[in-house]
Amino acid sequence: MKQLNISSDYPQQADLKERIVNFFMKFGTLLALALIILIFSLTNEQFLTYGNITDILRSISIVTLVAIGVTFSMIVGGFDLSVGSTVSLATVASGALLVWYSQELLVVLLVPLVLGALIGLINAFIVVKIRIPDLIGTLAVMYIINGVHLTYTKGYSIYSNMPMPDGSGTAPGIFIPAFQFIGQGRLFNIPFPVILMVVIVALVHLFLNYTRAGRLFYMTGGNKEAARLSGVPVNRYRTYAYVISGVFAALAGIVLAARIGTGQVSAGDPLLMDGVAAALIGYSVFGAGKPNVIGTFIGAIIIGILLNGLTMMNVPYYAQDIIKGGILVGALALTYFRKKE
Amino acid sequence: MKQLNISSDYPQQADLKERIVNFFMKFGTLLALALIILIFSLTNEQFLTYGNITDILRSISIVTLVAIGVTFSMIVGGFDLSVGSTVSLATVASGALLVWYSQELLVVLLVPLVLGALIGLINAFIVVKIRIPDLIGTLAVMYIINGVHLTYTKGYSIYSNMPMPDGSGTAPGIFIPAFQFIGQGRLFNIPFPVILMVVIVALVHLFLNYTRAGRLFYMTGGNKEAARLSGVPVNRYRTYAYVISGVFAALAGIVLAARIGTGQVSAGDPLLMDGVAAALIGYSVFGAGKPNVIGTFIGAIIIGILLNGLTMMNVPYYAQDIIKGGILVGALALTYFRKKE
Amino acid sequence: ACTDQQPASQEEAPEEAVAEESTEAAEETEEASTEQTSQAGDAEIPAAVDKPLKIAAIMEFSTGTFASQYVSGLEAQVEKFGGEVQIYNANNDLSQMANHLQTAINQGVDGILIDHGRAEALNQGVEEALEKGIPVVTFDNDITVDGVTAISQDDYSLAWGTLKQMAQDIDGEGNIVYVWAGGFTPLERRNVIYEAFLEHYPNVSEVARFGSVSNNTALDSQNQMEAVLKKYPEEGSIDAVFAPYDEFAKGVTRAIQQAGRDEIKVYGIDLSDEDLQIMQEENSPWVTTAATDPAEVAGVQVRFLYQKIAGEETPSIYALDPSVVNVSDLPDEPVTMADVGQHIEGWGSPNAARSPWMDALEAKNGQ
Amino acid sequence: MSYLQVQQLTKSFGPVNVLKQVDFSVEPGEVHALLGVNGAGKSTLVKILSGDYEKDGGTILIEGEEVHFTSPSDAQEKGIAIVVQEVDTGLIPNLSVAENVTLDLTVGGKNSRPISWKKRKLIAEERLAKVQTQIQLNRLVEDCTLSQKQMILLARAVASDAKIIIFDEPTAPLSDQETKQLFSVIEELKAQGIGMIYISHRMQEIKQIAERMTIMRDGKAVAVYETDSVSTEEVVKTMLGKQLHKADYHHRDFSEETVFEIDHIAVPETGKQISLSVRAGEIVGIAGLVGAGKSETANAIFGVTNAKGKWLINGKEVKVKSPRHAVQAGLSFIPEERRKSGVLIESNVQENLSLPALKHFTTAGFINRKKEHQSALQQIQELGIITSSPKALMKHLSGGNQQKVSIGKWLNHDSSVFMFDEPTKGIDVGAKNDVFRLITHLADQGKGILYFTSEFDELLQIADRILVMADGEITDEMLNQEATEARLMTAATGGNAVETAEYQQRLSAAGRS
Ligand SMILES: Nc1ncnc2c1ncn2[C@@H]1O[C@H](COP(=O)(O)OP(=O)(O)OP(=O)(O)O)[C@@H](O)[C@H]1O
Ligand SMILES: Nc1ncnc2c1ncn2[C@@H]1O[C@H](COP(=O)(O)OP(=O)(O)OP(=O)(O)O)[C@@H](O)[C@H]1O
Ligand SMILES: [Mg+2]
Ligand SMILES: [Mg+2]
Repeated sequence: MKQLNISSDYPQQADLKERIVNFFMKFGTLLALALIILIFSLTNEQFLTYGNITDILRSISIVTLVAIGVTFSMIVGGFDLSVGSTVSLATVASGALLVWYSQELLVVLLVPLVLGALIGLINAFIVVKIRIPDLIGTLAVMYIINGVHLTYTKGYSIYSNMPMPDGSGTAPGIFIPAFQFIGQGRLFNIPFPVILMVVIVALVHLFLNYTRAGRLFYMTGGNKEAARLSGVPVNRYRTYAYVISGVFAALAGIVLAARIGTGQVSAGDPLLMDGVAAALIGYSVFGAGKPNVIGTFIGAIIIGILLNGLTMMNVPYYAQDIIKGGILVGALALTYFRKKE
Repeated sequence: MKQLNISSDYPQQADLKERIVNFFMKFGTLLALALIILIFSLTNEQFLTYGNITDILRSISIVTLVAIGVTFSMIVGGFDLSVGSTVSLATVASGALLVWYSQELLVVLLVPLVLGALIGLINAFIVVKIRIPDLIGTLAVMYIINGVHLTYTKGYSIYSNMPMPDGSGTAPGIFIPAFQFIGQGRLFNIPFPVILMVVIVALVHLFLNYTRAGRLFYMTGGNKEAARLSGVPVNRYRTYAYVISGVFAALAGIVLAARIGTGQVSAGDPLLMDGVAAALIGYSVFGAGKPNVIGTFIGAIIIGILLNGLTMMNVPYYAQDIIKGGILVGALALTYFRKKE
Repeated sequence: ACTDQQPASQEEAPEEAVAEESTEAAEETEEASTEQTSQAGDAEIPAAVDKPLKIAAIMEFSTGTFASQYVSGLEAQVEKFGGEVQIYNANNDLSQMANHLQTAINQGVDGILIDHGRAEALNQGVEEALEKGIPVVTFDNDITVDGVTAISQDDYSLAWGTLKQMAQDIDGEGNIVYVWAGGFTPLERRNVIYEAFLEHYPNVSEVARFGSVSNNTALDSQNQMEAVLKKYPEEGSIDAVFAPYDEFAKGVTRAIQQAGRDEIKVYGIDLSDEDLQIMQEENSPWVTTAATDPAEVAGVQVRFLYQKIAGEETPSIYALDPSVVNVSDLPDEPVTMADVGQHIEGWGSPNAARSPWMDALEAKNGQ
Repeated sequence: MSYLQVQQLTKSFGPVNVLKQVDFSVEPGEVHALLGVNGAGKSTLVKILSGDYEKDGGTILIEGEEVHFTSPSDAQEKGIAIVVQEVDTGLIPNLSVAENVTLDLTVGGKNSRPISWKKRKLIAEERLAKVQTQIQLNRLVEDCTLSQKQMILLARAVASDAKIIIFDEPTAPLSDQETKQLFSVIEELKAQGIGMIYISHRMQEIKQIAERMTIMRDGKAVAVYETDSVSTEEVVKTMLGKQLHKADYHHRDFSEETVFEIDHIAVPETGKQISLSVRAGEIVGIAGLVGAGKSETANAIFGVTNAKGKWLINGKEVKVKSPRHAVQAGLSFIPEERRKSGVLIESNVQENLSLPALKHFTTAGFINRKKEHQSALQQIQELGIITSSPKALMKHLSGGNQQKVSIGKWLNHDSSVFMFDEPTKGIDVGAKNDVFRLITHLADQGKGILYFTSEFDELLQIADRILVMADGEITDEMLNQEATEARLMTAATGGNAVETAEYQQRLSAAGRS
């Protein structure tokens, strides 16, 4: 058969300007990150020490887990606002299991994860089955989960040997060391949550890019209708995504509980915004233009580094917000400006 | 020109089941509202008193103003996460003008509104011009504005006769009664903020549905590209939407300051979620399926009534969240379920 | 002054309600303050503090008037000593607080102040700090690592002080409204006393309870109080409101004022300049509050830290005495935090934890 | 026995009966054309066959056995593949070409197995080669041209080992050459014994490749013909239910004054400059193969992309920095991709029709809704738009009817120049005739018309003057009388500026009547 080229490949050599623009689109975010690191390490000699770097990584481990969940929901074209409350619930649940019911490690890990999966199913039911738009459906679930976990603890945080809220004396259990290890321990002098995070990021990256299921997630989000017509069970994959989102949020909650040694009510609330921000910054990394886990990880690193470095530079926390916002805009401007003329 | 008519009129009568479904799609949310009101008025005889109704309306007036702004940004297919911080900034700005600089009413009203418009312009610049996606662009602006207003007040709230943060004695000004009237006053025995809200809702409704500009807002959101090719200056309308959103948030901030008599830092933060929730509930009112101001108003009423009624029933605030979330899902399920087969 | 009042309030508090640590605290306080409140003199300035020190203050949150005044108290005292204080605000995020503590240690600061937070989250960091020779003084949390000085404003006494006043005013019986939200250590502690109070006064009954903590706590409380007032429209159906956090009290007070229900009295906890103004308004329903001076707390905390750096002995526990401020004790003209002490006996303890060399140090740096 | 047989198929959307007891069949190795005016129900029928919609009643038999499809994968399993009409509904825009071409490998079914990225690319390349196409495999589909997208869909269908392949207007976005490629692919498939359903509004194509045709009208299959035994006129008459009076080109008079002129407009995407002029009442056709840069040029002229140069309307220079300027200056534009840029799919018909001229329905800022409604009703009548009411949402209209709205919306606006980019794409012969009449009518009113198309026969039918474009530049110019398809094709494929100069000489030598 004669080959006839209708695609007319564009001239491979774009002109210089084009290439610069392309370069910034791909590497703008990373460049911004490099610049931030440079500035901080110049202004503060403590910044690039091993201790501080592992601290930064440890500090972002929880947000990264949340953000990975958010990334999944975004990949299938959805959005999960309930992750923050799921973190809170998981934190409180593991606290309660340890302190109120003196349960074993396995139970303390499993129950919150199952709860996270359940919340994911509820979200999926509401968004996929009842077809309530994702933003509002998961917002409603957020309210509900927040209410449930506060009602369960009557608004108290849960800590070792606390007086029981119903006045029946002191709680029998404590935060056992094996559990605290998850948040505070070290392996080979690396904080355990950092190891956990890196392993999970790597696995999720492999999963999303090199497995069939991973690609189906992307297909579902890219064009639900086309994916459906190609035989992808899109609703099933959307359901999976919400369940995965819930499970990651629960995992984040467990790490959080282990890190602070408390079943702190409402502890997950602040994680929502940062998780979403990390996932969104991730869009721009390597010019991906779509949610991706490596990008999300880098997004979390940017947020973490900013917080750490600016605190070290003694910038008041509210002024930090200005810089955080400014850098967000700056990094993204590099990426998005001139994207489509 | 010859007339060529091959259209055949389809039978207009749908069958009964169809009509019931349609009915719920249109009136599900209102039905839920009616049900809530019924339950509250049965369980509490004080609920349907004139005093309580005006109280509820007054309590939602601020959220409604914010939600109207959010509605505008949604109409043009965008999203404005910075409204909460704009409320805070406006609140603090009017407080500072009154207390620190003893300014006149006009100045105290104008400056925050101009600030709100400016923030809108910044948002528009970032989202429309630099083309950063709205969620993340306005998120960045949210951070920045939060930082700015906290830096400005050094984290202090502003109140009459406060000691100046820089230690230079007592602040000269107070919250003048004319200003407080905006939040606390009454006209014809109706709270002033309620009058303000109702008038604005009515005007915005007229504007959006009966004027050319209003239509163009909707067209811009419907399909940016097609609207642009029809000669609609879509970027200008998107800019307008963000500016309007900023101005409404600033107005909400003014009413908030007048209501609490304090330039409370970060006071606007909690309004974001409720404002967005109100606007989203609004989608379902009358089966509109798109952002609309009457729907938004009803959304705000539902949220306000729940808070009031449940507090009266002495339901703890966290359990209120469960009910709030549940009712959200319920009302919306009526609307969205079976929407598309 | 503080040594007189503390045991008094301890005695009256119902036994089962007062956690043991509080009693212990009171006892140690007695020793500590007598020991530390020595006379000012031109003692020699220890070399360890005779240079600009870098102090880190790790705070769980820094919004609200209490926190703001606490921060300015910290800054003022450290500045007087010629040091520099860096505020690490965790914005109510405990894990962030732990991170901040770590960052401060990495920074190699000379001393660390911790405000609120929880032991489980911070113990690890505190231990690491001590290992590295960085002294730590905590305020209002449950950290009990050896070598740390823990000061507290004694939430139990605060709650009991204002509740006792309420009990007297309503004569031990009546309907009250309770504003409360969990999740915050101080509020949880105050609640312990409140539960005990209800048991102690069976004729006092709680008719409504609400509350939530957000960045807009006062307005939320105001709206919710309005609903409660609508539910109980008859005069006399509510006697008092217990609002154990000044943001609650502010909102409730405004709701009552605007509804014209001045017969309902508000009993609060915490005090700030703004609170003082509200309380001093004519016919303000907010009649009583129990509080310590946040700036004072900060001062004591900083001085303990400097003592530690100077190598002096410091107690492991020190509780500041709260005072009960009744509006009736205040004069008619507006009072500010600075001069509450002139009208309320026992307000503030400017000489707590003051070493002889401190005056010299302050004088030197004040030029 | 037929491989695929459809009996008494019915389908309705709410109150609208779209299919009314349709009978239909396909033999192995046969191309069976499906014809009908816009909205006749063709797409609906094939969507049911491909498992997209579920039927309301009737039976579908494959090799004599009844089948029930509840999802697209059911249909795929039974060997039915489809190349959908709206290409964007078949592709995942944010994934690469390679991945889109090999979608079935990912999705599962019998071909499913884990494959490496390298292998995937190899397979994708092979598959594209089968339909005689090459596209950069790493490019995101959202950056591809319409014809590339179409070829990707085609490659996928061909690779699917299906027994029946459905083509829903496959050639609408293709050039003649690509159409030829497609046909050779189809011939090959025929030889393999694969049955095909072919929907198109182009009679010549159908004559060329189809063995049989079924004609649909108003949801019913009204006739089945052997292609060889029926005349085009007969087919058109059956389709429309009446005789069509097709207008041949007849010489038109128009004034000498130039209504619109562009001078050296630099088109950003093509990097070329364009100059041309249109006289009042003149229909100027711009012919070019797909990919010649017509759409880019049209977009540049209308200010969609920021092109630089000089625009003159009625001799006066105007600034066209955005479509809004263009509209204000008196230009109207019917873009090529109607769903994307022609109409607002989620809005209703009436709102679409009134949009560009909303000012005419506005007094003191307020819209006169009654007037708007009246005008919409009238236009629906005049243009023969099939819709349940002016308040019906655009997305519920068939493709051709959407196109009519896309044109109709400009008729309220008092423009002096109308630009059409492939306006007949996907519309039926009747509607096409209407569109031509409309265009001629506009020209007769003294409007200047610019008509961009790759359908050369259309230009021969209506254009007074034809410019040929190749590679972003105008390579030839001729009056209608001088034009032949052959000459157009020469200019469009190999033509260059020299030829144009030659042509100019020849023209002047001939004295240019
Ligand atoms: N989802 C839907 N809801 C309501 N009506 C629909 C829907 N889909 C199609 N229709 C209607 O069904 C009729 C047939 O549409 P269909 O797309 O099958 O036509 P077609 O023959 O393919 O036309 P064209 O040649 O324009 O593509 C049209 O009147 C259309 O408005
Ligand atoms: N997204 C793109 N980026 C870069 N170049 C493009 C892009 N799309 C198209 N082109 C190139 O621009 C030129 C014109 O493309 P296009 O197919 O739109 O032309 P056309 O003449 O309008 O054809 P059609 O008949 O499809 O409308 C071609 O060289 C094409 O390869
Ligand atoms: Mg069709
Ligand atoms: Mg084109």
